[in-house]
Amino acid sequence: MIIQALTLTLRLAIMVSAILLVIGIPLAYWLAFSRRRWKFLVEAIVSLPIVLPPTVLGFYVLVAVGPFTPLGRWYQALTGHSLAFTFEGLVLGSVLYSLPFAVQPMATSFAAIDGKLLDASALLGASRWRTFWRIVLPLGLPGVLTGLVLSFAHTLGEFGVVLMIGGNIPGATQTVSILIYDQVQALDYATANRTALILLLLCFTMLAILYGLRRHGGRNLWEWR
Amino acid sequence: MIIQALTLTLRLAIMVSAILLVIGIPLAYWLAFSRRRWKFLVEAIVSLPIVLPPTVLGFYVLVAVGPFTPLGRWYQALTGHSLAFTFEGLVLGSVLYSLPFAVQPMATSFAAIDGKLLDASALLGASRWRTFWRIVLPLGLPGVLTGLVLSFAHTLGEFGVVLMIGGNIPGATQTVSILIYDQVQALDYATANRTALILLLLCFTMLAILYGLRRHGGRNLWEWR
Amino acid sequence: TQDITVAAASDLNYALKDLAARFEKKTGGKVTLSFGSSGNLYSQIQGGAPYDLFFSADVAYPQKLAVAGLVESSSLRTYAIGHLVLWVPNGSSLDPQRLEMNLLLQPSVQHIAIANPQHAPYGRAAMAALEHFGLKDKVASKLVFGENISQAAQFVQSGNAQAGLIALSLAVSPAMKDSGRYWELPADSYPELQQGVAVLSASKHKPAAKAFLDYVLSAEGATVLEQYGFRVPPGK
Amino acid sequence: MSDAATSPPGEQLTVRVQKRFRGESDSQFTLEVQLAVAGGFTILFGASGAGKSTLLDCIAGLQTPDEGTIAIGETILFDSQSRVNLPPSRRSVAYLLQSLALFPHMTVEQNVQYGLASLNKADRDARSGDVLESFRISSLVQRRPNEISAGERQRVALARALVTLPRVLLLDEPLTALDAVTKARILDDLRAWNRRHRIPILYVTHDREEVFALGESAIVLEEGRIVAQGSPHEVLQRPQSETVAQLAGFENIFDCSMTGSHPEYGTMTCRIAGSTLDLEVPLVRVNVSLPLRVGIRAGDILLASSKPQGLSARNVVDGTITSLEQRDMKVIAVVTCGPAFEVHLTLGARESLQLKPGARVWLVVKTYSCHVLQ
Amino acid sequence: MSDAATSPPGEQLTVRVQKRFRGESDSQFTLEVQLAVAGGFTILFGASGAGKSTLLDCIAGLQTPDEGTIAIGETILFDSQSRVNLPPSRRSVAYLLQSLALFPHMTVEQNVQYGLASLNKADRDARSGDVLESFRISSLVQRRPNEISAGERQRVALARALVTLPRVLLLDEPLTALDAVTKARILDDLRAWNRRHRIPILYVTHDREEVFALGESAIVLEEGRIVAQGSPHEVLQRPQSETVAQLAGFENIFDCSMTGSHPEYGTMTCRIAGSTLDLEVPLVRVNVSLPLRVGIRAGDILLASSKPQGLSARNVVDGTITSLEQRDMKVIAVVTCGPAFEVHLTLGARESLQLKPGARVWLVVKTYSCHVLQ
Ligand SMILES: Nc1ncnc2c1ncn2[C@@H]1O[C@H](COP(=O)(O)OP(=O)(O)OP(=O)(O)O)[C@@H](O)[C@H]1O
Ligand SMILES: Nc1ncnc2c1ncn2[C@@H]1O[C@H](COP(=O)(O)OP(=O)(O)OP(=O)(O)O)[C@@H](O)[C@H]1O
Ligand SMILES: [Mg+2]
Ligand SMILES: [Mg+2]
Repeated sequence: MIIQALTLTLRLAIMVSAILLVIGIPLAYWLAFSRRRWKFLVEAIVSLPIVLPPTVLGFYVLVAVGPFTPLGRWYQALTGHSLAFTFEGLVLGSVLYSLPFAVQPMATSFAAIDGKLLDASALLGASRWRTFWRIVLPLGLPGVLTGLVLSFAHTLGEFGVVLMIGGNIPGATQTVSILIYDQVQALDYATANRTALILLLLCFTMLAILYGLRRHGGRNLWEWR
Repeated sequence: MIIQALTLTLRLAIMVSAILLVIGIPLAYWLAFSRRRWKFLVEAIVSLPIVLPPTVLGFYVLVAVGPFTPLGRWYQALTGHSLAFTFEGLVLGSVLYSLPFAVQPMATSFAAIDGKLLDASALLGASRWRTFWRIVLPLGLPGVLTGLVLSFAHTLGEFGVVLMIGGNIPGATQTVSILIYDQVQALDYATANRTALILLLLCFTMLAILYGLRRHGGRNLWEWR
Repeated sequence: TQDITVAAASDLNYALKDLAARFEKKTGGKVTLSFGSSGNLYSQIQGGAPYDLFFSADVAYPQKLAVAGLVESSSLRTYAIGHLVLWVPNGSSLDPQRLEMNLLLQPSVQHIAIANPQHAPYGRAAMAALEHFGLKDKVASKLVFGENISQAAQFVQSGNAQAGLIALSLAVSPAMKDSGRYWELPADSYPELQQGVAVLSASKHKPAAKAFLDYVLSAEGATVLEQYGFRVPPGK
Repeated sequence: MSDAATSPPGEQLTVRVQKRFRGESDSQFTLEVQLAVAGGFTILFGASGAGKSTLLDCIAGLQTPDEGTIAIGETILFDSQSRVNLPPSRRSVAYLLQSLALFPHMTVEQNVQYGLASLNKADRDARSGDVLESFRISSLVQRRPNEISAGERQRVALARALVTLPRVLLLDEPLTALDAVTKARILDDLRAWNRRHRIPILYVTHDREEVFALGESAIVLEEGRIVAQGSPHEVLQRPQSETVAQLAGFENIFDCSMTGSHPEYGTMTCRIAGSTLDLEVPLVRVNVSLPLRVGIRAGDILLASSKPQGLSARNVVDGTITSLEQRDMKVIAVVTCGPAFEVHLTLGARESLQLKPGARVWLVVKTYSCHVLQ
Repeated sequence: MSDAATSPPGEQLTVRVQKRFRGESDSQFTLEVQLAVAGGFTILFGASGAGKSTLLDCIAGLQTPDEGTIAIGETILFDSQSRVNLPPSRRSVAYLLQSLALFPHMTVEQNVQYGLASLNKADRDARSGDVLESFRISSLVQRRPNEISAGERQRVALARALVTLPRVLLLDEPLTALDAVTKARILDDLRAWNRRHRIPILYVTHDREEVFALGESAIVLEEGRIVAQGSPHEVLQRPQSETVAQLAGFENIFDCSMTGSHPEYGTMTCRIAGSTLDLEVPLVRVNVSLPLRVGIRAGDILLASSKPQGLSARNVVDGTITSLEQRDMKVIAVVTCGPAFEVHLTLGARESLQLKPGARVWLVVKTYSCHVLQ
């Protein structure tokens, strides 16, 4: 059961991190470099999901994707099933809830890049796209990494949204967090401790490897200062 | 009731943010500049609280501060009351749970500061302390701000830890998040929506003012690039 | 035989696991259990959750679902009646059997844990009992509220609350049985805690769901439930 | 860098811009220039803060002028009227920024090849290899910018700008951090490059040697305005403004008033203010009511230890050496004859004339060594 | 900056360091020097990449030497043996970094006053006001570094280093971005500052003018090693190594072999390889089996249009002008007489001698203008 939950959780966290990379980086880029007047409104909105209690956010998402809204009906018509209580639903909810943790550190890092380097890149004929890939992304990597670690860890730990949207179905939507939560709820502390310990050790190992890599081997990537 | 909960929540969030400033900034400074071999282990540990489900983290904290542990007994002897079900307990739990969200962006920003500037400061006879206040902190301000916004918002929204440690006592430990949660659980959606809306509007206004300030007036502080 | 998914209130954790295991052994059908607070489960069923059977901690939720047509009204049953106990941890010097509800007035009792009366059935029962004994106002400032009855139990069990009004099913559970003492409140001191069950209208495995429901309601099921601290409604 | 055939003259860069920085109450700076730059080196000369970098920034598109037009040949890069404003990446302008702006996370080689994305690897390597070789930095290709010296960084940045094939090249003090030998070598490379490409090159420098080594034409900027333009010799030898004069190295500048004019000889006489000393200077069309200034280079003044006879020089004045100081291979003498003149001599001259402080000497100044400024 | 009384000589900076950069396989750089710097300006001269900045970094404490000792007077800043390593903030060393490193979030004034935290506001303002005034940047005090020009930034950084009262001053190419006039003015300020403080000043420059304007002594670095040391004149006029010779500006360097020696006159004769031309040069103790080189500055060679008579100069050679080119105020002639000589002349000399390509001329080279290198 814990293996199943762990696999599911990792799949979820990796999926969510991947999606947050794909949507978070462009969003962070926009936040860092746009000169629109109303940018600050978007900045504020991006941070909003996390001020709601996760269960409540999950509840609203559940309602939004339910059969009584156009969105829900449209998705149902498209895929033949509802978003709720599926893995995709979990992904949606987690992405929404971890978005600020991913986007904000990335945007901060991007904005801190020396403007002269972006100028130099443009002067060498590089498109925005190339400048992004070759200059902004590598130099903003520490921020991207921070965003990823925070949202990855947060996805592992979050259970309010996941519980609400996923419905705690073992093998399908029961993540390790929910499992531990269940075990604590069942007052089965011994098992809960064991599960929590496994989760903590796993994450600790992953993080330690990541940070250790950054420090030692990964110099090429982000320790060029 | 909502006024009471709002006041309490804001007090909590401000208190937690303040404490995170005080302990997060030195920790971030250490993470950014220390050359200890085992730094990466600390980095990994700092991120660990968030991989646990909040309720479970709350439960562990509850056990830790309970009368059956030395820590709990020591605190009880010192203050005459237990940490559980008090405002201070909430603060402790929230600080623990929001720590990574505060520390990581700060550390990233600090580490990105051009080393030559720190050299220049030292060469002008500035102590580490002065260098920190006059160079590291102002130049790392975007990261500090990001860390603060994330942990502030997260404290507003978090309810698992708070519920567990606080015991949901109206006026004492019942935050807006818990209130909304209770209202949703009681199937009182209309009230829940209203409360959520108030919370969202309040936070949106605060964030918009903050980001707007940074953009327009606050140039002196952090838009010197 | 088909596999079914059962949504159940948290206080059924031990009882249902036992029942499901016995049922699986007997019939070979697989029962997947998904526990949660009844309120959450209710919201989820409204959202179209793919459960076959819903064991609630009260009857109000399944009744509301029946009105909405989300569960089959014909399958709606009361499968068990919950009991409230006054529980103190082993370390406590207070004796619930002797002091009964007056225990709550002892100065050493600073916090009393109950489930949230706004949405948890056991919370509502606890409040009613406090009112019944005329203690409601006297202890109001000592109350702390768990999200559900399990959290209320954790408050006392960890020693942070010195006493709690919790479900008998938890008090006799393996986790708590040896860590505290309890006194069972008289049944007339609070409204009967009827726990309702129903088959979901959207279930794709209704025969199997009904089979499991029948098993729970059978004499054998009743024995198991009793064993875990529930009483089975009379006339069944 | 082997093909030395001179390309035909290419397109011309035309600029007319106005750009104002609004200082915080106290100071304010306005750039207001109009210029056309043909193929080859045009030296941009001017005091620190004269607006040279700002002008280049506007051409490259890093700053937006308040008003004006910028075009390369027929291609309009910027036009405030028709609201054209090409981004820097589409201007085909290579620009060596004063701050270099090397990419800190890339190796020297990656930096230099950054602008060559459209070529295949072999061509890229060939192109960058040549430049790196001739700039003597090919041993550094695998290093990062923070692992090389300042002069090496400057050469990398120059190489990075040159390997692309731009339509206009802007170089903002590209050789300041280099020693004489390395600089001479790179100046040769730049001349060769220019012979092959003949694109407009705007070259900012404070170094008179570079001006004369490279300059086919020169522009002098003073407080955001062009005050002189022409060949380096024209600009620096016939300075019309005091800034240019100082830039051109006039150690002696005197306030004068006109005392007579001899149009038939093309000369006039001026009296140095506060003295009775008359100088014969070239005749120029001046407004007599305005004060005149005359600039004389210290190196253009001859000294003689006895009164010279039968010389073509018209200004011969006797005075006394009040100080004699050696600096570099140069002897700097100050001669007082009413006003004080600074005179630069060779070491040999000091020896052969046996000059000493206090000695009586004759100053010999040719008419055409006196430059009238206004 | 008014008090011009010369302070007594202060403490001495002594340095013995070894520092190696381990390059990625290809190249490797080792700094290995030992020097003592007394009060006053010591010029650090050397090609780009010679290790000048690395040496200053070690003294300031920004880089840690692998081995050695650094001390100011009696105070030990670094000692690898006793494991002393004072942090930069406690070394009392002011260091103008080549990269300037101005604080981007502070105004010019805040930058300059950063090192004056221990003074009260009035003193701070007075101290910084003086320097800013004399560096002509007092109108910029409220601007931030990104709002001023590169030369202005350089002056701010210099001011920031000078206002503190350090025990040692390190200046890494402090005046590169400045025009001649501003530079001359700041050189004056630096000289005045030096007269008042007399602390050891290590001054890196590539500019010979700065060397002679400031230098009381000079050190030449070549590939991390000191190859010459002494007064600027000693170092650059009697160069013992080819690098110094090139730095010192020997346009003419010839491979020679010794053909005779005249110890009684203090001279010897050398034949330029591949020719029959003999030069009389000063006698030096050389290893005859090694090839000799003789360097002659183009400016030290005289030209005569008819064979000169009764001159003290011993080397008189006739040749033909093969090219004649004007650069700046200088005429550069190439004269072939077997080997080719580069000769620098004034414009006046060209005129009076009526020099033309193809003309027959006599080269006159004094013995002591020939420098023997090995
Ligand atoms: N981190 C490093 N790793 C490897 N080599 C380095 C590193 N830093 C500097 N070097 C090399 O050390 C040598 C000396 O560098 P340094 O900066 O001291 O030169 P410099 O004399 O100041 O030159 P410049 O006049 O160009 O500023 C150079 O060849 C440089 O490439
Ligand atoms: N953002 C700005 N705001 C206000 N004034 C500015 C700004 N940027 C530059 N200036 C001023 O504009 C003038 C011209 O600056 P610019 O950088 O073009 O000078 P420059 O000729 O390149 O000088 P240098 O030789 O020192 O590099 C300077 O006086 C400078 O102080
Ligand atoms: Mg400039
Ligand atoms: Mg250097």
